[in-house]
Amino acid sequence: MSGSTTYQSPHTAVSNPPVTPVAAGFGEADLVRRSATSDLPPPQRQLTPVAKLIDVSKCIGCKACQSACIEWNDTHPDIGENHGIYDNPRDLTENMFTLMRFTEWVNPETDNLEWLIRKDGCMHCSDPGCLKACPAPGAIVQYTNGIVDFVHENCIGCGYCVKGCPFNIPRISKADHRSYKCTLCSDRVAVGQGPACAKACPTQAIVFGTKEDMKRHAEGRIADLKSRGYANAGLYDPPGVGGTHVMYVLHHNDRPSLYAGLPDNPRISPIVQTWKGVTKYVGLAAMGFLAAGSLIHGVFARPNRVTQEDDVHGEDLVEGKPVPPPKPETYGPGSGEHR
Amino acid sequence: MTNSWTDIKNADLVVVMGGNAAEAHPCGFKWVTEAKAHRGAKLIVVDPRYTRTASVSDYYAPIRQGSDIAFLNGLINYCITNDKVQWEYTKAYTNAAFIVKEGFGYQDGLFTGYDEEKRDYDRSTWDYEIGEDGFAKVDPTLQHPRCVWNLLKQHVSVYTPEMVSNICGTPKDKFLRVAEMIAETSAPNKVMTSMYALGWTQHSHGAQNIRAMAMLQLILGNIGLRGGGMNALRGHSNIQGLTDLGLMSHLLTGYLNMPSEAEPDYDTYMKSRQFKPLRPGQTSYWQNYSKFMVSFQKAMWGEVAAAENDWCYDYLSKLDVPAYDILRMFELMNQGRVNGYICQGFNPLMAVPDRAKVTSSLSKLKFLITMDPLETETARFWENHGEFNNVDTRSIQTEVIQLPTVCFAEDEGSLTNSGRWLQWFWPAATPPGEARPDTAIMAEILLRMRELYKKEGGAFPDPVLNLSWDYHNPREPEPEELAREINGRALVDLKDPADPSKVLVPAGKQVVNFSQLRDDGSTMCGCWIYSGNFNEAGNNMARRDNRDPSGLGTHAGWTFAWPLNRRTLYNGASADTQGRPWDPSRKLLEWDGTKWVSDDVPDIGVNAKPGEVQPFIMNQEGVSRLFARGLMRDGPFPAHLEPFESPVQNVFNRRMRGNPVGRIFESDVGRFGNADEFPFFATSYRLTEHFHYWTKHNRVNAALQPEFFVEISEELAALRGVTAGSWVRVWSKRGSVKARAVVTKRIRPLQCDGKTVHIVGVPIHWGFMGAARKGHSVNTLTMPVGEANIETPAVKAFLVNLEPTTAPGVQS
Amino acid sequence: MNMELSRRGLLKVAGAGVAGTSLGAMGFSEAEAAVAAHVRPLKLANLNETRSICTYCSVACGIIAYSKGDRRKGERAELIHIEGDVDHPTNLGTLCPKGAALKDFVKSESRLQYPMIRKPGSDRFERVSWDFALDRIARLMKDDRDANFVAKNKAGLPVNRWTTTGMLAASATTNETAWATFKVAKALGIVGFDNQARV
Amino acid sequence: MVERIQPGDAIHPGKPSTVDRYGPLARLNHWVTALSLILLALSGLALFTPSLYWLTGLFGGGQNTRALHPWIGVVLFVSFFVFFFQLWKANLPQRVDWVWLSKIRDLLGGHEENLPELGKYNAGQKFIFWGMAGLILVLIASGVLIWEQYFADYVDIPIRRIAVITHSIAAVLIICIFILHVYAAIWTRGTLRAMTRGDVTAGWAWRHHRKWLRDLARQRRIDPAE
Repeated sequence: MSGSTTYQSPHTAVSNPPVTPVAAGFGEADLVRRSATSDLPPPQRQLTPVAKLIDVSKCIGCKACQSACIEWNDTHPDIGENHGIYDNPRDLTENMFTLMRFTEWVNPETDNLEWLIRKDGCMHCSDPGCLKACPAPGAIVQYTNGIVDFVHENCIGCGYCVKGCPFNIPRISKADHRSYKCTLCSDRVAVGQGPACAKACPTQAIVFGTKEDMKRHAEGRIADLKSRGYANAGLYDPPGVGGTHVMYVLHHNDRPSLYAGLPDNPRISPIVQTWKGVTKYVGLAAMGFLAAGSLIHGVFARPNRVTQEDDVHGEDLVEGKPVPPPKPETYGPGSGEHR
Repeated sequence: MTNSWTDIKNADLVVVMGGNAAEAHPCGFKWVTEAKAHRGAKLIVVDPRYTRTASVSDYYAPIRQGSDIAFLNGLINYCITNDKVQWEYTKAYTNAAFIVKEGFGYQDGLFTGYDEEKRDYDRSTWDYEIGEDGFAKVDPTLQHPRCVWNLLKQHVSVYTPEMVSNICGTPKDKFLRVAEMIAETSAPNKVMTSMYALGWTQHSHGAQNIRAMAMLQLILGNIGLRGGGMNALRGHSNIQGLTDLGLMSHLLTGYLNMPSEAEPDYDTYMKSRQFKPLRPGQTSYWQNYSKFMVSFQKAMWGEVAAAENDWCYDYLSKLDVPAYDILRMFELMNQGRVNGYICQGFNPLMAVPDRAKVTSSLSKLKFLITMDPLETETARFWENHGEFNNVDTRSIQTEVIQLPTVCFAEDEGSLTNSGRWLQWFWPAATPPGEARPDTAIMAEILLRMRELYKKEGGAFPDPVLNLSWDYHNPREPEPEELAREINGRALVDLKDPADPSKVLVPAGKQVVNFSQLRDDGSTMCGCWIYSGNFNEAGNNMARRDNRDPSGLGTHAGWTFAWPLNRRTLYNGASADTQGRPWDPSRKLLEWDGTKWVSDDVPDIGVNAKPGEVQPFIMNQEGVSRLFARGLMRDGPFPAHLEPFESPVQNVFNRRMRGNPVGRIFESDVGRFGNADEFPFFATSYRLTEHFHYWTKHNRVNAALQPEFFVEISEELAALRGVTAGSWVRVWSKRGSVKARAVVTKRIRPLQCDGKTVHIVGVPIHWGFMGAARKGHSVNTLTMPVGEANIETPAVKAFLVNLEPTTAPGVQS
Repeated sequence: MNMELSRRGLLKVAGAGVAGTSLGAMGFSEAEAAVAAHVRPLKLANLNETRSICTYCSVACGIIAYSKGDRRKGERAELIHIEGDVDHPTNLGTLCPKGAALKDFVKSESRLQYPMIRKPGSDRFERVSWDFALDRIARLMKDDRDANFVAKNKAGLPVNRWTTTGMLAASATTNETAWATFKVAKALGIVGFDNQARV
Repeated sequence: MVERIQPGDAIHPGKPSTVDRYGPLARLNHWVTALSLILLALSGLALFTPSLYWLTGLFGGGQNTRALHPWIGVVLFVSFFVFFFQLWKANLPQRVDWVWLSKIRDLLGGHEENLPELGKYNAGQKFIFWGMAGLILVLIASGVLIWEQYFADYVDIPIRRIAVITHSIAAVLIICIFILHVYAAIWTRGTLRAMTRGDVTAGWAWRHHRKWLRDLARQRRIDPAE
């Protein structure tokens, strides 16, 4: 070790990934949430929460994270077109789990141009809307370390996660109809490695570690930014979703939406909450009540049978024999009119 | 780079000008962000575009491309006027005190001695006054009116903030803010680093751009220190290595020169290379030139090179022009005077300016040989790709032989990085198909030609037949053998001159480094500056001790840096004239009373006394040069010059076009446009997502920036009725391209000399081969002008016009 | 010195800082207890590592190439993945967007595999053998050299210039390749010899 | 004025006499719709609540369920509206429907004789008819908006969220109506044959849709060709 090294930069990686087979450091036993599963056994242990910290002020928008993500996950984004901007691919896709979003903003206070570049991707919410919305048991899981992962074998491609997500992240593949997003490189984290994007990031604008360490690191960064005149610098760890395991250091934390529409106060949409909450229970109750009521009525009340008298009258009417006259009230004035 | 990438973390101020470090060298730029995060360093970016480097800067100032000298001279002027000079450093370590010959002067934008006919200077007055003792005269008080300092002061005095703003288009307040921040580093314990690249080199006055910054760095006392220096961020992975090894028309290895016709024999050649010190007691290391030269000749021709035949000096070509550089070769080719061309990992159809001329030139070749791991446009220059390569295939009579080579992943050897580290790497994969290493191909060509010469005889076969080629497998020399040859070895027992009974190096053993080389034929060495790379201690380029005990980024145990594993050049200047480091917290060298102590290799004799032996040991003066004597073709001081195509005139001489000694060919004179016809000012660059024309072949990088575009300001877009993402046509005197328009706030029109200058940014990358979308190439537009000193094409500033159009292949 | 030797011992030098504490947090130390039901198995298992240097720019980042098959044992080796080398002092394991996608450069569909020749006026390349290509090159070059070599200038002084065939060398090749190339080109008297350093 | 007779409705005297109530097309429509609705309910419920996710097994797994559900919806929509256009006029509300509704207790209590004489449909049936029609419209519209495979690119996520909750609520309601409909058909004995054989007994018609029967009988007398 370099004993007298004067400072330590946060490096995502302290060693190269292993090539000897290593058992994953966490798995099914460490799930704290599992989509569409109510009887999940409580995890036997609590892993220390991890987090990816994206320091927007250090980001140079080079897209190394995108490149590393493509290579690690073996995805194949399309070669698209230029749309008059630097964002490419144009949007997140099932083949592009992370994306640099570029915003040119003239700061009205200084009149200086600021090129705000934000790495978009799954935020790994503590209260994940995708997981809440997901109808397929085990298609979305959350580990006690905070990673929200998609288990593609269980995914049915319904797109509910898309509606559940407050950040517009999951994308459904048109090819295999499964939902894709950043996994926080759970396979790497499970063997003690940081995510591919964080490892690649040339300026270490993306760092990865325990959430606590990342928050501490962010404090230092925020202090540096404040000393450079960014009075509103701060950490984006939105409480509306219970905090996130991907956090940003923003120069303008008072206005997250400057950064290509990062939600100011993200939370799971009340509509989604209602849909997955009240609607489900009331709906089930209503259907159940009605079904049960019918059953009970069917058992206890007499069925509505055609009586012999009815048969006689019916036959009589058919044969043109006299039958009881129409009840008077049936033919009220205008009652036969359609409109 | 004078310093290493890791050393940048020691800077207090980083100036990125003439480059775009974050985009072109992201992982090196990491050390800028480290300096910012841990030292509180500031980053200044001066660029025509608000680049991705600018996006993380503390201060950004716009500048018109090609006007950097005015800006830099303005900074020097500011520092002098405001007494922001590191005086002790300037007085001791620069030639400020040297007295210049009578007769030297500067007027109307020209130095003394200009000959308009020859487009050249008579540089005889650009030198020091030499005293009777044979040494240059100096005035340490700096009072002499013709001492360098006073001449410099006078030379830069016209570059007032107003003048800078007028020439460069930089708002005066922004220039002043930059000047103020930079001037702060004149404090002995404040260090600034300059990071530059092709934004400075690719101008007809490229070398002077760099000189201007180097001079500023010298008067601020920032050269030789940790966190300082002049850091050229070089392009390709081994462009430094190929330059060091002299794979250029005018070079031999280790910056030995190719002889010229004026040097028909070895004695004449050596006579102008004595490098006698210009001040008493100075090192003037080039005095060892003959040792390196003879050892080089021995490496080339082995036993055949002997004292009797002047070490085979005759075998070397003698140049009749400064260089048969790439532009000259294409000019000759276009004149029908070149028959064959070999492109090894080079794609001139995309890379050399004035594509129409390049295509015409290649079409006149009898044969073209390409060696490349990938398809190149050059190898298929004859193939019609519609408007992306509209040629008449049948009429092209060039025979093309395309050879598949290995790429890095299948190869082994060393690469020299920008910080001069020679790093060894190993092969990881099996080459595809029948791809072969370049070494095997070069060996096969040599051996087969040799066979033919042996059989048939022919033109002067001696250098070919006698070329030293005693490799284990001559058909495919091994990387380690070649590396050992570069390091050099003793050909006989090398005895200690002080004690002849002592053998320093037994015959056949590797020399430790170039200090053991001799000019009596007893040693051989392929490239003296690399010597030490592979000695008896083994392959030092493969060392992997990444410890850094000082914590200051020296990493002396990691691979090998030339020369002698030295990590910071001129590090003798990191201490004051008493040998005390300027900043003890960033100590690099320190004099302990008898010797220099450092975790780096001192760039000065280890027992050379501070104050007596000056640290710029490669210079005859022992000090650095604010005044370059006659060593630069275009002036001993940098002076503002306009590009050959410019929207404005040179304010110092409105008659003057471009660099008065910049190289243009007669046949190209008609290929320049003027601002009436081409009102907009374009510049070319590369995007961070791409690497030149290679990553076209990579699906990932192609997806990250898929399509050719140009960048223009919102104002220019409004002026021409262009919307973001629409197609525009951009054309210069030399050709026309179609591109998507990126309309951005990051480019703004500049006010220069009373005119509004609209800037058009044109990135390189696209062509007609590979995975990326087909696209037009920038070199369709650029000018075939060579830099005055080194003939680098001036492709960073040229005039264009622009209008909305339809997509390629769609008729408007 | 080989890479096996050189990569041992000095492995964990750079930055233990934040990530050091994170390692345990990931549950790494309890690996044996866990069941990997969901997490994708690491794709690098059982591959061979080779230390290399990025081929793109002059920062010269350290990389590790992961391949199936071991070239050192004479096996066929297929590149599977490339990642930054954490032990490298410059890049500390990071890579830029080009470097991070190096694998798809090496495995590009437009990698050349066979020598090809395009005859004058032809609209296509035709595959030829190495022997044919190299003999043809030697013939073309020797004929041109013999016809146009300038042995002496007008003054009768030896100048030994071959100006009618030029060469551009590749500044992404190794120093060793460059040295071999240099020797051949300069010995032949090719003066129109340049590399990307010029541009 | 006499209510217009639905085409195809006719009396067949016999032992017992029967009355044609639904032609083959209507019955086909009904059963296609019914089957679709059942499948939709099963597949929809599977995705509505995890406790019923096992129902995806009926469709060959979650992926198939997700893929089939919207297509079944399209089948239902088309089928139902072919049905709809055959029946909508007979289902227009009338004042008597309110009277019928106000005496619904008598119906459930087995005192149908206290209720007014009705045409082809009673208010309950009409409610089911219009309820189904309306909800199917809502379901198809909201369903298209959340049909990930084809329409995701054209619909903003906030709209999709509204669509998905609307779809859920509408689905709950339609299932409730469906239960009512099925139960009513079973509880009211003799009804099912209307949708199987297509006819009912004259007695059934007399009991439940006496006006309808009277109208048919009157029609028959006017038109002796039958």
